Amino acid sequence: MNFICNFPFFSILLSLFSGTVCSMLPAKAAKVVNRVVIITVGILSAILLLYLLSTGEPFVYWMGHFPAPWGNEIRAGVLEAGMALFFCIIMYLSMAGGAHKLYGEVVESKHNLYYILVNLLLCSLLALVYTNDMFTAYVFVEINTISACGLIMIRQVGRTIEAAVRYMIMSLLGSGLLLFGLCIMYDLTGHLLMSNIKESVSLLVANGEYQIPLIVSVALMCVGLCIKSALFPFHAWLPDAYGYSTVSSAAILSSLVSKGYIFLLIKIIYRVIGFDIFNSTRIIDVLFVFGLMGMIFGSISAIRENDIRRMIAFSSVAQIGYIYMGFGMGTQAGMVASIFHILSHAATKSLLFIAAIGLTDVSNGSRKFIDLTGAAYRNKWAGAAFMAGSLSMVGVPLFSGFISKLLFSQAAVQVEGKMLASLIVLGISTVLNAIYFMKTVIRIYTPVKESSYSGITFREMKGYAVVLVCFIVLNVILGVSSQPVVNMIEQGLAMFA
Amino acid sequence: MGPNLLANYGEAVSAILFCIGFTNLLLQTNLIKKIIGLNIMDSAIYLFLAEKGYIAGRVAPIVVNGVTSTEAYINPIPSGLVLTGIVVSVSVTALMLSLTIRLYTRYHTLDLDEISTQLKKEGR
Amino acid sequence: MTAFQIILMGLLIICAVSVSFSKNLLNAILIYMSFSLVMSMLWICLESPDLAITEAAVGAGITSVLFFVTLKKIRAIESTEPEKKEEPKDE
Amino acid sequence: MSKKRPAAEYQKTFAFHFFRWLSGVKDPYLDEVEMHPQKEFQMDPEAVLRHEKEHDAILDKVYDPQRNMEMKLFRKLYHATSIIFCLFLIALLLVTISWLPATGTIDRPANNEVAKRYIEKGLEETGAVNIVAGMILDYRAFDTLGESHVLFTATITVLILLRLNKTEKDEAEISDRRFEPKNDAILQLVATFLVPIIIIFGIYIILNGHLGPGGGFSGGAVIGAGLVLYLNAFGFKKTERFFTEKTYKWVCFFSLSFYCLAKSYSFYTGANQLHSVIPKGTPGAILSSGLILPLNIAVGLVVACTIYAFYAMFRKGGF
Repeated sequence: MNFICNFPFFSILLSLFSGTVCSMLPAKAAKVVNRVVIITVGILSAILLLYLLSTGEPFVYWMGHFPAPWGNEIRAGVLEAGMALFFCIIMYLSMAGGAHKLYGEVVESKHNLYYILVNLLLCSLLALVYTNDMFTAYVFVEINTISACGLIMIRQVGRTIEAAVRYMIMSLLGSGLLLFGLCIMYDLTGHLLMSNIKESVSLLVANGEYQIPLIVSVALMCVGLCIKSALFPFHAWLPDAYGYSTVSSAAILSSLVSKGYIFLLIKIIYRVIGFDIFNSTRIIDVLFVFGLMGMIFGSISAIRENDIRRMIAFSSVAQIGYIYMGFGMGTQAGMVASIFHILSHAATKSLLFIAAIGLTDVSNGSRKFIDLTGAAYRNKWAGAAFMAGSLSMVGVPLFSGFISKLLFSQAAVQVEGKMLASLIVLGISTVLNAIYFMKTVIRIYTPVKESSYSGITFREMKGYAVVLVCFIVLNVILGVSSQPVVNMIEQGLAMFA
Repeated sequence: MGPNLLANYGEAVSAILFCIGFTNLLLQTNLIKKIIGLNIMDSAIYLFLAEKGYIAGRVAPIVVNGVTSTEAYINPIPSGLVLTGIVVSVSVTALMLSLTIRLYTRYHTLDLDEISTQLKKEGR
Repeated sequence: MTAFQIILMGLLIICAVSVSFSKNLLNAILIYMSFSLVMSMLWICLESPDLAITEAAVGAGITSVLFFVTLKKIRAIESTEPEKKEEPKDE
Repeated sequence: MSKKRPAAEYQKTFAFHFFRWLSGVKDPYLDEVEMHPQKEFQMDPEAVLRHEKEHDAILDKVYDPQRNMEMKLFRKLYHATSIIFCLFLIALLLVTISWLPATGTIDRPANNEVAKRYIEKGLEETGAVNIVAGMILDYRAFDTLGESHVLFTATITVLILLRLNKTEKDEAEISDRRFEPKNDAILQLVATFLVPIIIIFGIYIILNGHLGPGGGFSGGAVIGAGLVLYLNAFGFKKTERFFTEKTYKWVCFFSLSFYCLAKSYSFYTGANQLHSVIPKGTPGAILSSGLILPLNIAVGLVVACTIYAFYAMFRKGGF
């Protein structure tokens, strides 16, 4: 076996171990360790991605001395390695962009705990991405949930704690359903490894045995993961959690945590049930309908919001609706569009959160629109970045949001029966997006005569500006050279089968 | 209805318990009762799993007198999974309880609806 | 043995329902504790002693103690009588 | 390096203009291009005040549960949907269960080659008499590694929520004292007898994890319960002599690092098909079954300390 094949294992264990190590370190050292770990894991994933692109073959890696149905396994393909790399980039930028707020919002003595949680979160995301075993996925889903809850309530104001409670309750309902579905699946197939389950499932479907339990189990797992990733009717916890937590947490939660669950769902669809079997159930129609509803209602709630952070949070609900709409189409093209949208939304949403904090900082920390008037003149970098993010969200060419909308409409055209609905809702949702994002952009670029708030100069926020520029560049790269990324996604999906 | 409902009475009980827990988690306004509901829900799933491993007339998977034939022991996998699951539910319970303490010290009530009403009143 | 199992399962359901409807938090926690004990007995019947030992130590012991401390912390228990004498049960 | 450019030349460069614009000294378009000035934002303080007043009035009305019919209706609707959903879920699960293979029988999909190998080869391949212990700590060790880190993560979140700083801690201690049983002779006498027994029993469960029912987690929980009982009987002053936050940190750090490193070694050698040097020992002996015994001890230590830490955190926000 090539030495590079060890890299997924190294990255998981490195982030896990660094969590333990950080518990003994003071905050400064923990910060350094955290940064170094994220960069190292990113480099390892990049090398792995290159290696996999050159060989073109996915591989499985034994976690222990025993082969497939007996021991644990992890598995790496192009999509997994690419996701890991992308998650590392977003996480690094979010941590760097929000670092200056951490000092104001979190008690000094609890900083190292924050870095421990981020390390563990990274570990659980990597494990969710790479795992080839359903029960391992469940365990790491729990780590993900608990550490995400920690990230929400590390800034201890009443709102965040209430949001954390709501988040935990919804997540635990989701975990319960997921675990129940998993148990039924285990009883039907006798396996916990994804590839073995898939074999048994296709055998069961071919023989026509246990049809009802099979569908119920798949449905339970899907509903569980939908609840956890805040699909439309289950999004009640989301605005408070994203709106009031410290900014790095908000960026990480919106762009990574929910995406981790969605990626697990993609893995379940492809590697556990099989894409064709999944599409022959009615579940995709349900996902489609809820996705469409999420797109509309999320945007409407965002328009009614008077608080910039909560507005961005509600916009997340709409964007998650897009992703599930792509699943609901039931075609390969829809899936590719959804995965591309995961990337584009992650890059854009974290940019918006980080930029919004820059704008509120120069408005005495107020998030109300009336106080944000003219904020873009006081903090020019944040203003420009917010505008770039908004344009991307609305779907202006040159930015990543445009490509994902293009892919969605291309995919929709190919689906009979769902074309009209998805195109109409896409159009409406784009208009609604434009309304609330452009409203904000105009508001922040309206000059005020005598400003009571002080501006901020470039010298005081060099690191912050660099992060914003990196985010904008990432967005533009995704928007301009989308073809290689789309090719990579298609190759990765082909490796899933 | 399928053929095995009576044979699977243990699972049926666990499904009912699961739903009782689920309902508690959704409907109880008191946080502590919500957490108890959560624990009941988790235990129900573990009961379901343990039932799935059970085989009539066989003993626990601890090797006695060196007998290692499959006919002697029940399926060990569900037990292992449940052991892992119990740890998860304890951790979650501890976290939820500490959140409850925090919320109570801030709002002096355990009623989640009341807390959110207070929140909306005080803050925009 | 089957009859015993059925009785235990009936107890489980009774416990779960009465937790939902009990007005007093302390009672609810005590009932939950007995729920755990019944569950651990059931696991003995299902030939899983590992689970039984863990559930007895954790469900009836640790979780309940944590519940009691929480209750105490939020001043729901008025008297100073500690309920923690139940702990040695996990032997 | 380039030599320093004269100021006049530098002032013509793009970078100079750009940074001047950025720092807000001068707008390059001002006086150069004819433009209509953007309309300035006029804040009408009276309107804002009026707006806020109205907003407050609306909020008072909306969140007054007595008067708000809509909210009442919403709650009722929520209850109704939840109950319907739960009834639906019960029905769905019961139907599902009625189609599942019958419990207690042998010819079920779950009794396949996986369970067979665990039972038949488990003793030989892991060295553990307790097949469940062998399974979770050797065959499927990655899950268990994750599991112990779930506990670790939960401890971190509890620390975030409940750990207090110095001054708060003193207050908490005073309020805690009101509830602490002072010099309860009966409790102390009982504890003197019970605590050693409980702790020895816990150690037995941990050490016996690979030979019989038990293992790191349950044994650790029992030891933790013993420590909690000791704390209740004798108070924080006594326990602080041997158990402080530092002890907790170091024990947790060493156990978890050992766990991580040991398992990394075993995963690495397993995946690369290298020979592992860890001896399996004779099955049935106390020193046997390779890594399982040390791992059980590590888990037991972590769990015992974590339980005590939970309790102490809940009681007074510190050790």
